[in-house]
Amino acid sequence: MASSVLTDSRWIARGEERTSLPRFLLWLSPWALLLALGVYAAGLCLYYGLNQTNMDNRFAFGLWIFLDLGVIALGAGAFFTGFLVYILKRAELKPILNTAVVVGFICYSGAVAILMIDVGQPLRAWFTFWHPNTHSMLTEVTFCISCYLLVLSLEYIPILFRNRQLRKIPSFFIFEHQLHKLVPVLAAVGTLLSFFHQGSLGGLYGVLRGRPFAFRTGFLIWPSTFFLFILSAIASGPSFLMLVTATVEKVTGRRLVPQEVFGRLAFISGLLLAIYVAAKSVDTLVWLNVTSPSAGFAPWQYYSHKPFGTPILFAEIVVFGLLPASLLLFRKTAEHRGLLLTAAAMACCGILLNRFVLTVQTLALPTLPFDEFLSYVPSWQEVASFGGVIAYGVIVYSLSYRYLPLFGSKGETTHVSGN
Amino acid sequence: MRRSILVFALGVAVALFAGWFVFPRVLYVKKAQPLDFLHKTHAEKSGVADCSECHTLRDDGTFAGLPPMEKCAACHSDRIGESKAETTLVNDYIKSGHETPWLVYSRQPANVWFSHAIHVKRANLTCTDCHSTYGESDQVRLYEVNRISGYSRDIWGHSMSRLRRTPHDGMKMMDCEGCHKKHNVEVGCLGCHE
Amino acid sequence: MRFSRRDLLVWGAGAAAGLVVTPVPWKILDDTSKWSQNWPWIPQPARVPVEFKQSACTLCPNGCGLRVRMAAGWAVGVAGLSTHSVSRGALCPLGFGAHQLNWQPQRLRAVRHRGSASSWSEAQAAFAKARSEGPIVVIDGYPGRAASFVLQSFAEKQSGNYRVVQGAETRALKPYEEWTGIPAASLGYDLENTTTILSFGTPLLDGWGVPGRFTRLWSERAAGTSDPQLRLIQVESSFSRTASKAWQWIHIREGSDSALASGLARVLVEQNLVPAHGPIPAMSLAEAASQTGLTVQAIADMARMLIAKTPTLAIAPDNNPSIAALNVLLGSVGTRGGIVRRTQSQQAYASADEIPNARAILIDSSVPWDFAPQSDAEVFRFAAWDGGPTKVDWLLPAPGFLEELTDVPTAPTASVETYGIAPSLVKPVSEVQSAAQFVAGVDSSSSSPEKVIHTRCEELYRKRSGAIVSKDRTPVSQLASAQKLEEALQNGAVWMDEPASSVKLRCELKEWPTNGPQPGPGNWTSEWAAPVLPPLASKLYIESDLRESLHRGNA
Amino acid sequence: MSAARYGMVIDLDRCTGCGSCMVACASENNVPALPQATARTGLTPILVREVSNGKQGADHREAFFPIMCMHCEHDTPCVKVCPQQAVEVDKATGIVMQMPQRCLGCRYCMTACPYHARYYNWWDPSWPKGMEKSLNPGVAVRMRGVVEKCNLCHARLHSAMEKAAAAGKREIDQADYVPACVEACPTGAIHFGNLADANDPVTKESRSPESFRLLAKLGTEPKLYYKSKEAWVRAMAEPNTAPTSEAQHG
Repeated sequence: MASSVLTDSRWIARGEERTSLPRFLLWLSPWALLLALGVYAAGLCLYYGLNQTNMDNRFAFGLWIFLDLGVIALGAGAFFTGFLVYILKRAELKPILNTAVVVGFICYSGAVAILMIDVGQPLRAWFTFWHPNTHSMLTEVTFCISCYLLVLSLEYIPILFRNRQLRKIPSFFIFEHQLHKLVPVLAAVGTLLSFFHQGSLGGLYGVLRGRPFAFRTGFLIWPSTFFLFILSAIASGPSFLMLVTATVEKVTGRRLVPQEVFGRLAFISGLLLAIYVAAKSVDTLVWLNVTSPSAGFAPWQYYSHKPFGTPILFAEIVVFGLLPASLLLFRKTAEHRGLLLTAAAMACCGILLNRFVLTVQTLALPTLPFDEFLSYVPSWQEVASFGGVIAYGVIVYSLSYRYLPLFGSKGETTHVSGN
Repeated sequence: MRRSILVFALGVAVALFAGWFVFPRVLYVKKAQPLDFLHKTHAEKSGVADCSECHTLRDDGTFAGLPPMEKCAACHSDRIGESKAETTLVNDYIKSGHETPWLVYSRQPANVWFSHAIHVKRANLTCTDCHSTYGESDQVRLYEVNRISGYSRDIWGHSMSRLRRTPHDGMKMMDCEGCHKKHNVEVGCLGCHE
Repeated sequence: MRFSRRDLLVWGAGAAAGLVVTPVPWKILDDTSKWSQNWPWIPQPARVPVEFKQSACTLCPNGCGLRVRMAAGWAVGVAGLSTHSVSRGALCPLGFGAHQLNWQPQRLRAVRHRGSASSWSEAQAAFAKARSEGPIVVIDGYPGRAASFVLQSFAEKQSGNYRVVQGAETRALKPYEEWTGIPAASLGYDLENTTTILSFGTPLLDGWGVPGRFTRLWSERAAGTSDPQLRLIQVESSFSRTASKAWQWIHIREGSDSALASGLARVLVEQNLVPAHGPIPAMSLAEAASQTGLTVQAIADMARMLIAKTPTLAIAPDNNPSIAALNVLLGSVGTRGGIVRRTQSQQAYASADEIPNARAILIDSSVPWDFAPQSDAEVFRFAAWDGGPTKVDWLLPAPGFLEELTDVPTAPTASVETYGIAPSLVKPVSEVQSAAQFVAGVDSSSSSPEKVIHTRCEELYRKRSGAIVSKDRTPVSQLASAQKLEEALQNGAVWMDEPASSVKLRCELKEWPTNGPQPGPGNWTSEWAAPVLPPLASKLYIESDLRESLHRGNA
Repeated sequence: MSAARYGMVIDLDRCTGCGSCMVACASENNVPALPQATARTGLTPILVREVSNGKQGADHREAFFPIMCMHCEHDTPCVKVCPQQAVEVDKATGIVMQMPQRCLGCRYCMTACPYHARYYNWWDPSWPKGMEKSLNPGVAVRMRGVVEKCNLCHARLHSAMEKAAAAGKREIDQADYVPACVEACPTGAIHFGNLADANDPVTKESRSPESFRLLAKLGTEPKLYYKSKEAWVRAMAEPNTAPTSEAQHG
C-alpha cells in the first residue's frame, strides 16, 4: 500500500494524528497548480512589463492594490492577537496565537510579493530606503511592512523549529528557545509597526488631495482614514482568524481551540467593529458635508455613476458593518457556530468592500469636469497572480498545520519539559 | 562548541576573501584603449600647453569632449616615429577616416546632464579638480567596465569600499552632491538630470 | 576529523555573516539598479552637437518654412521657421513629426517590378524600351517645381503628354479659370485684405492652404473677440475645428452647399444688395431653404451679413461652380480682398482626370496615392512611401522628406508670387532617385532640377522685382548677384513679388452654373487621410480623440 | 540665478485643437510612437481634450483644452506621495519635475494627480529600424515601467543655461528657453512666462478676469492658467454641481 512507503510520520509531532501523505498531497496538488499558474503570470508581468495587465494611465492601480490592502487588513489578526496575549496578558487567546502568526506571515509575504510585481522597476524598489521621501505615506508603508515582515518571520521561526525533526538539532533548539523569550518583545515591536502601516495604508488614499472622493482631513499629518484603517483592521483580524480556524476544524474534523476562544474573539471583533462603524459614519458625514464640498465637488456626483450608487455606501456601513457588529456582540451568537461564522465573514467582507471602494471607485470617478467615468476589468495575468497568492497561503498554512504544532498546547508543554 | 566557532570563523574568512578580492576582479572587465595615447608626450613634444586646446568648449557652451580625428590628423597625417600605436593611428584611423573608439573613463549615463561650461566658466573649476593629473600621465590606464551596469569603474571609484579613495576618485551622484554641498551650491534633480 | 552536516550549516552561517560585510550584496544591489536605468535594448540619442538648418516642407504644395534641428547629419526635430514670410513659423501637426517619415516601415527602399524585387538598371532599361515603342504620359502632382519643368520638357520631347493632378485648393479655382481664361495656377485668395470670409466647409483653420498663413491671420484679426476685424462664417453640415472657432457657424444639410450659394445669390439680387449684374440662379429661395434645412429668413439674414462688411470672399473646399459664381456676384473676383490674379502667368495645366492613349505612364512621387490612372499602359510610379495597392508595374523609391534639393514655387492659394528653395539636409536612407533624375538618366539631353533652379534664380535676379524676405526684407535690386539670391533662398529666405493688386482680372458670368461640385482625388490637407503619416501622428489619431483614427499601419 | 516660477496661460479661444503641440512635444522629448498604445495607455505629455457645451444642433459649441502637467505649487499632490523623491518642485524654476530613472513605477503619483497629466511607460520604448537616428540629443529616452510627464522641456532650459554660462552670464536669455508646445502652436494660443516677474505679460494675463485654472478649489495652486471669453468654457474649470452633469461630459 502506498501510504506505508509514502509516509512522513517521523516529521509529524508525536501524538498528533494527520491524514495520510498521499491524501495530503492530493489536497495540495490543485493549489500547487494554481500557484504555478500565478508564478507564470507574474513572470509574464516581470518580463514583458505591466502591459500584461489591464491597468492604464488613469486606472494606475488595480486588482493588486486592492489585494494588498485587503490581505494586510485581514492579516492584522497576527499583531493584534500578539498584542492581546503578551501586552494585555489575555492568556486565554494563546491557543490561536500560532495560527495568527502563520496567517499574518502569509498575508504580509503575499502582499509584498504582489507589490514587487506591481511596481514597474522592482530592481529599484530599494531606493525607497536610500532616498526616502518622509512625507509620503507609501514610504511609511514600505518601511513598516518590510520591518514587520521581518518580525513575523522571527515569530514564525520558533514555530518552525518546534517541528519534531528540527527540534533534534541542538543549535536550532537553543536558538528557538532563546528566540521564544524574545517573542513578547517582538509582539510589542510588531504592534507598533502594524499600528503605523495599517494607518498609513489608510492614509495612502486619505492624503490624495487631487481625489476628493478619497481625500479626508484629519488629525495632524494623518487623515481620518489613517485611524479608520487601524480600527477596521484590528476589528476584522480576529474575525478572519475565527474563519480560518473554523475552516481548518471543518476540514480536519477536529476541535482545535476551546469554544471560549471563539466567544472572546467574537466579542473583541464585534466591539471594535461597532466602534469602527460609528467612527466611519461620523467621518462620512463630515466628508459629505464639509471636506468634499469645500474642494468643489458635490457629494451626489460620486454616487451618480452605476454601479457605484449609494447602495454601496449603505452596504459598507450598515449591511457589512453595523449588522455583523451587533451579531458578534450578541453573546448567543457565539453558541451557534454557523451564525458566528456568517457574522465573521460579513465583517471581513465589509472591510474588503471598504478597501475596494477606496481603491477602485476612487480611480473610476472623474475629477476633471470633462472626464468620463472609467471602468476596468483585470486581465487574466492579474487574476492569476492574485490566485497564486491565495494558493501560496493555503499551501503554507497546510504545511504548517501538518508539520508544526499550530494548535495543541502539546507543543507548549513538551517545550516546557524540554528544559 | 569551540569547534563550531572555528568553523564559523572559517566561513567568515572565506566570504571576506571572496568578497574583497575575487569579486571585484570578476565584476570589472579590463579593456585596453584602442591606442596608447600619452598626454605627457603631447604636452612635451608638441607643446600642447592647455587641455582646452584639444578638449574645447563650443560657442554654445557645449563641450566637445574628445578631439575629432582631424585634430590628430593635423600632425599625424603621416606617421611620426616608429611606435606600433603610431602605425595603428595612421593606418586604421586617419587613413580610413574612422573616429578612434576611445573608451571614456568618465562617461556618465544618458540621463546625466553635466555642463563643463557651467563648472569651468561660472564655478572656475580647473580640469584637474575632477580629472586629477591624468593630463600629465605618461601611460594609458586600462579601462575597466562594470559587467552589470556597463559603467566605467571611475564612476564608483577604485576603492571598492569607497573609504580609501584618493581625491578625484569616484563620480557617483553622491560625489557631485558632496562637492555641491561643500561649495553650498543648491541644485535640484533638474540641475543635473535630463 | 570529518566535516559533518552540522559543520556545513555552521560554515554556511559564517559565510553568510561574512558576505554581508563585503561589497558583494551592496554592489550587486547598486549595479542591478543602474542596469535597469540603462537597459541596453533601449535606444539613446547620439552624443553629438546639435545645429539648426533651414529648409521647406515638401509634404504638400504649400511649402511651409522649416527650422530643422540636425544631429550627426540626421534631422532630429522640426519646427516652423518664424522668419518664413509665407508660413510665418507655423506648421501642420504632420509637419512636426515629418523628420521621422524617412524610417517609416512603409518607406520604399528598393525598386519593385510587379511586386517582386528589381533594380534601377532594369527599370531604366524597361523605361527606355517603352519610350522607343510609343508615347509616354508624365503625371505630376506638384507642378511649377524645377523637377516639374524637367519632367514636362521630357514629356513634350517624347511627343508624350504632361498631365497634372491638382490639389483641392487649386481645383477650387477651376471655375474662374473657365470663366476668365486665366489658369487656376495663377489665381489666389487675397486673404490679407478681406474682411468677411464665407467658408463652405473649407478647413481654413485645419490645414487648408499654407497653414501658417490663415491661422496667423485669424489669430491676429479674429481670435477671441466677439466683433472681429475678420469675420469667418463657416457653413458646414457637421461641427468642425474651423466651425468651432468661426465667428458664425451656419449648420446646413450635408451636400447643400450649392443650394445655399444659389439661395444667397437670389436674395442678394432680388433685394438689390449687390449691383444687379450677372445671372440669377434657377433655384427658388424656398427650394434652397428646404434643401439646406435653413429658413428663408435665415438665408436672407445671412446674405445681409455677407455685405455688412466687405470685401467678402467665399471659399470652397474643392471645385464648386455655384460658390465661385457667388463670388462673382459679390464682385469679389479681381478685386482687393477677393480672388486675385498673380503677377506671373502660369500656363493652364491639362488635368490627369482623363489620360490619352500611351505606351507608358510615369507618375511623380508628388502625386497622391489615391490617384490611380485609368489606363492599361505600363505604369512607372515614383513614391517615397508605399501607400497601398494600386495598379503599378514599376514601383520606384523616390527621395523622402528633406532628402532631395527642390524648389518651392508659389503656393496654390497665395495672392503673391513667391519662390523658395528646400535644400536637401539628410542623406537618403537607401538608393533612391527622383522622377526627374530618372528621366535625366534615360535622356541625356534633359536638364537637371539643380540647373533649372540656377536659371530660375538668375531670371529672378534679372527681373529685379520683388524682394528677398527673411528676418528683414532686401529688394532684389539691392542684391549683388544671382549667386547671393540663390544662397539666401538656400538658407530659408523667400523671394516675394510685389502685391498683385495691379494685375487685371475681369470676370463676367453668362448664366448661373448648373453643374454641381466636382471633387477630385482627395488631399490630406482637407481630409487628413495621408497614405503615410509620421509615426508621431499616432498621438493625434490613436492616443487622443482629436481626429478620427486611421488604421494602425499608418500611425 | 533668481528663482523663477515658470507658468503658462493658454488662450482657449485661440486653440483650434490641431494637435501640433502634442506632436512637437513628443518629438522634442523622444516620446515613442507605439502602435499598440491606446487612448488609455498612450504617452502624450500634452494632451488636447475636446469639450462641448452639451447642446445639440446649431447651438452646439466645442472648445479644446490642452492638458499637461499644471506644475502645482502648493501641497503638490505628486511630490507629496512619491516614496523615493523621484518627483520634486525645482526651487530655481518652480518646475514640477519627474526623474524617471529614480522612479520605481509604483504609479502612486498618477493616482494622486487630479489632471491625469502623468503617463506610465507600459511598454519598452521602441522605434522602427533606423528611426532611433531621429532621436533628439539632450533628452534621455525613458525605459519601460516608469512614470513620466511634462518637465517643461527642461532640456531646452539646460541649453539656455549652458549658453549663458559660456557667455559668462548667470541669468539665461528668456528667448533661449521656450518649450516645444509654445513654439509649435500655430495660433499662438500658449503663452509661456515667468510668473515671479510682475512685469511679464504672462503674469498680467494670468490675472485677467477671463483667466482661470482647472480644479482651483483643490488648493494645489497650479501654475497653468486657461483663458476664454466664453462663459461655458470657463464653467469647465470646476465640476458641474447641478445634478445633470452626465450630458456635460464632452
